Amino acid sequence: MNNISYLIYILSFVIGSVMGLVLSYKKYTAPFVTKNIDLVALILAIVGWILAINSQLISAFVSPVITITVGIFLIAMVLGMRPGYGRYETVIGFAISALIWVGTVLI
Amino acid sequence: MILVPDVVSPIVVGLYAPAIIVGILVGLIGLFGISVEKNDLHVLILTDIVGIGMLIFVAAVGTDLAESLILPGLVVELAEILAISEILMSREMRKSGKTVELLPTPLHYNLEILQTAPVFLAIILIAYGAFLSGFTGGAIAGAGILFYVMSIKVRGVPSGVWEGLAGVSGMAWCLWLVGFLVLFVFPQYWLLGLMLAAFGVFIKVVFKVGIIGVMNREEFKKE
Amino acid sequence: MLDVYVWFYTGCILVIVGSIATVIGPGVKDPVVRIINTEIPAVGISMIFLTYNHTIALVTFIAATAIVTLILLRAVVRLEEMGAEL
Amino acid sequence: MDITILGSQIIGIIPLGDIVFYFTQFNLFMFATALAFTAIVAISKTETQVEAEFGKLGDRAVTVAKKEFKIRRFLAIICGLATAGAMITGDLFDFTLFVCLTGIVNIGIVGAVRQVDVLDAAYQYGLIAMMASLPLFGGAALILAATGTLSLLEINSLTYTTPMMILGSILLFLGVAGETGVAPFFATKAEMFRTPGSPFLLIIHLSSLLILVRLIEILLMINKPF
Amino acid sequence: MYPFWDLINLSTVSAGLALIGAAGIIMLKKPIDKVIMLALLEAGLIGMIVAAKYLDVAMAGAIFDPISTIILLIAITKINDIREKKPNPRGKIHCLMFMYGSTPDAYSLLLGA
Amino acid sequence: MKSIGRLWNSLANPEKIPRLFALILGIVLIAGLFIPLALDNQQLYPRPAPQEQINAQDPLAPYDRGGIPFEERGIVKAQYPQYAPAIGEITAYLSPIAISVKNTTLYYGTSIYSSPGGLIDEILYYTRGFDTVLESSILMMAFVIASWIALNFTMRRDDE
Amino acid sequence: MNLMTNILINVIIAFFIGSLLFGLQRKIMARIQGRPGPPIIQHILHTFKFFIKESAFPYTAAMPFYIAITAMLSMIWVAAVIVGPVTGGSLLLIFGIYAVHKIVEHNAGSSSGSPYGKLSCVRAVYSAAAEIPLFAVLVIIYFKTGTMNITGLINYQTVHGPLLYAIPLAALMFFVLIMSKAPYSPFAITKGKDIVSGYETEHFGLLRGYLMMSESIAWYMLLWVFLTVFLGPISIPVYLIGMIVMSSIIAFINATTPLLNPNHSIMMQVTFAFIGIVGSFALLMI
Repeated sequence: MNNISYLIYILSFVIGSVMGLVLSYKKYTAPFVTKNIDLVALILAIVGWILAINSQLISAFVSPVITITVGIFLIAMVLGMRPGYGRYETVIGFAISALIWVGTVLI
Repeated sequence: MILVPDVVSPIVVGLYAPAIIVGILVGLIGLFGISVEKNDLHVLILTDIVGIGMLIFVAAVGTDLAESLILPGLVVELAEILAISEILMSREMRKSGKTVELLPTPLHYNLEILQTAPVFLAIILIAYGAFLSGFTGGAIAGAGILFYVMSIKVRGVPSGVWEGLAGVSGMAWCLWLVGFLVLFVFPQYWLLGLMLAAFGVFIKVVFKVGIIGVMNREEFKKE
Repeated sequence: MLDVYVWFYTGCILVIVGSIATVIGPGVKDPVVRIINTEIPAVGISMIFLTYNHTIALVTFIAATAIVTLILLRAVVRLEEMGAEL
Repeated sequence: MDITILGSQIIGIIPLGDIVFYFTQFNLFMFATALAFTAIVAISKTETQVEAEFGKLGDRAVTVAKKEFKIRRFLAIICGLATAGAMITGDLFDFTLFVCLTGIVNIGIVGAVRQVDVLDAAYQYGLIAMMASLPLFGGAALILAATGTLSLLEINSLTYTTPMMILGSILLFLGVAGETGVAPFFATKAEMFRTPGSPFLLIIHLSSLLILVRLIEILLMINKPF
Repeated sequence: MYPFWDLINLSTVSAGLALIGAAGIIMLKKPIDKVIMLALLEAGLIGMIVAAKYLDVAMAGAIFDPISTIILLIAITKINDIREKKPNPRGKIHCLMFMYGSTPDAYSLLLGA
Repeated sequence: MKSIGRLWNSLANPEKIPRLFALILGIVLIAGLFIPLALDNQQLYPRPAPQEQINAQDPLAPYDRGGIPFEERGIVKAQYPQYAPAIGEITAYLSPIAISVKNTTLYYGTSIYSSPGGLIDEILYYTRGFDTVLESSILMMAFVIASWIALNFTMRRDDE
Repeated sequence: MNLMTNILINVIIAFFIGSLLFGLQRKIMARIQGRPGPPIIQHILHTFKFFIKESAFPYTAAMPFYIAITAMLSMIWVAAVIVGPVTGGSLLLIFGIYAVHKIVEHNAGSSSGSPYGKLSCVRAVYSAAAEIPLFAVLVIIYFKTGTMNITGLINYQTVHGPLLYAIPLAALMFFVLIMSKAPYSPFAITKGKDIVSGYETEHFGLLRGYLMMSESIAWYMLLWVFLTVFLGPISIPVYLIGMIVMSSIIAFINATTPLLNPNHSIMMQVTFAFIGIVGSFALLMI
């Protein structure tokens, strides 16, 4: 069963990336020049990273496979945006969820 | 008298180390010659020496098995020298651009021995080869034929003869394969298999060697 | 039994001396001379075959040497005739 | 058949007297690959090579002539079959003969072309192949002398490795490297590939690589781990 | 009684013959002379085979001896022929020859002088 | 660094490769001079000591391996006798001519045993028959190559 | 789970991860060179794109071969997945598959009749001379562990610890081998940009799609073999992290080094192989 869940994660990553790419091309018509942080993408990234890394927090309610799949999907959407976009959001999201992970697991 | 001993005789065991050392030395000498030689033709001649080193390696084991392994070694050497020398010639022809217009220099001398000897020797060799059969017989009878066609007066090469010889030898090869199959599929008919094998190989080798003679014919043609 | 050793060591001497002669002997710049010199190790190894009683191999080898000589000489003559400079 | 070779079970054998062909997964895969490639080679046309002409704007198509094509295809098929045989043979001397056969056929495949450079490379390769018969047969003979057998299945069940066997296997390796033209003697072979006739050239490459891989199996069988 | 005489048998004599033949082949310069010494060498080999009592092998050897001699003789004659035809293979001299219309022999004399 | 580059480039020249191969092979062979070489006396297909049979006045020397044609099998120490059902039969076989030669003279053993039958034939055609298949294929391929080149390139043909 | 499903899942995983790693590699290289670079899924999109493009066959191609070779490439790497992650079979077999890969690479180049393909084909022969000796790591591993089975190797490492510390030179050699397969690497002479796309220059549409798919699987398999053989029993996340790390390192090397001249590339690899083999045997003897 292990392999299948990894297959699902990868598929969700790929599909998320494709969607992120398509959506970002719709949304941004210019190449990446102004270094703004997109609020929607930031929220998606934070939620995604938290779901993916801290799935043990809600494993009582939802199976980790589903949370991780959704999380990876969201991460991929932000990460897969057209070149330049989504970088800062990803880093911030990863940092926040990593802090939470360190806080809940290690301490 | 012991027909087949349990172990290899001590004489052969004692001779093994000197024989291998001689083989290594011969190989070394030949390889040394090759590595300093610049001329491609000379390198080809020197590889003959290396082949001799190989034969010593195999022969030194000194059993019946070793003897039957010498024969493939010999054949491989012969075959490769033939093919490679032909490639060398073809390369040089392409390089110099002289192909068909090349005129073979006729030989003008008249040795008595070339009139009488070939037929006599060839007949003896072919008869003896036919008695021997197998590779040995093939090589002997083939050499007889080769010698014969080389020294008689025939101008040019009739391509029909050539293809005939090649075809016969190809069929003889099939004969030998059939013999080989008979030996394993129907072991009770081993005698048939043996005869097919022995004479198949014999005919094949004879005609193959005969082809060299045909090749040589226009080479050593007399006026 | 002494005979066996006489054959064997004569063979060894011939093989080694012959191959040295083929490689660096006098006049080996001429391919014909070189081919004739290769006959010495060939005879030497025949004697080694004889020592081990590989007589069938010996007969085949004698025949094969004649054929190899012929092939090599054909190549030499042909190349000489073409005036090929290798 | 409870013989294991390098950790994998023997699936089956074909006995032909002393020469026994054996199959493990590995041998079977290589055998099938060689046969598959041979089959494709047998039915393929050759490619046309388009070369730019010097000093002009035109192109020149270099093809394989019909006569040349026939003989080269014949030799290529033989080469493929010999390679397939070398993959499964269970006898050391038989293996060396298979290698010799592929060697000479390889030379023939390129010997039939017309470019001088390619012929030159073929000739040099031929010289190496001839020299390689010393280490090839010599190595096999050394192993025969040291172990008293040529059958790989018997050698596999021995428990020791003597220096003579190591020397024999090094010689064997050099011999195969020479016959098949692998590193660092690749240059002769690579030059031969500049001529048109890709399916036939493929079989040259195929035979040398597959035989090399098989040789590694044989060497591992002869030399036991420390 | 005379152990020394025991050493002189067919084997040792043939060995001597073969060694002399080999020395001759190596030392002599001209190919024709070498062919003669080759006959001596092969006589040594045949002597040894006879000493080993394999008469049929000796017979085969005896037949192949003249064959290789003849092969060599033909080849040597032919090569000499070819070499005489073109005394100096360099293109320049051929050119000169062409210009003066002289025979190769005359030209070689000229060069020698 | 530059000279290494030049050296590496020169190794790609086909002219140099046979010489390089000869050199490497020579080095390995030199190693062979320092390795203890000894023949294991447990070999397949052993034969009597040199000259033993001929000195015993055996008309079939040096290949007498026992056996009576069609009656008794000869002695063959093969690797896998179980895979060769008719083993020994060929060793014992003598053709009628061979038998008459055998009764006439003592010194034709080699000829007798290189005519059909005998141990060498047993090895060449039966127990190690596949070797001979390959061997004759090698010979055939070499001749195919040589004659093809000769016919098409190097030989002067009258019909051209 | 039955065998077929298992094989299917593993092959798909191999394809996706391999492609993603290639994409990641391009991204990292681009960042190092100061470009934004394509998205990570670019390689997958490329592959899919070729599957829906029209296929054209060059007039000069060697016909059945030109098509069969792509199928061959796919088949051998699927076989590799079966041998490796699915059944844990023989390492020797993977070595054989790699050798066949070189052959396919060679012939994909030569069968099209394009001069670029031809050059790539000649270079494939060259590089086979260098890359095959690198696989001598297998020999070293065998002498160290006494087994050639992937399962056996994993068991060995559970007992004795990762082989990475035991035979570091072999690991280095294998790393060089993997690097020679990465696009844009100093050793990737068969796909060097000086010959357009090397052996795939003349493969269009569907055929190119298959070639790219197989290459992704090949990349995944090489990394997988490296991690399995040298790190031993590790879980899937560790595999993923390991692959990402290795791809990043290789991307870093590729971004900062030039493509070597073919002769030099080969001799460099041969030198690596020589040092690796001799050094490893010396280490084993001590």
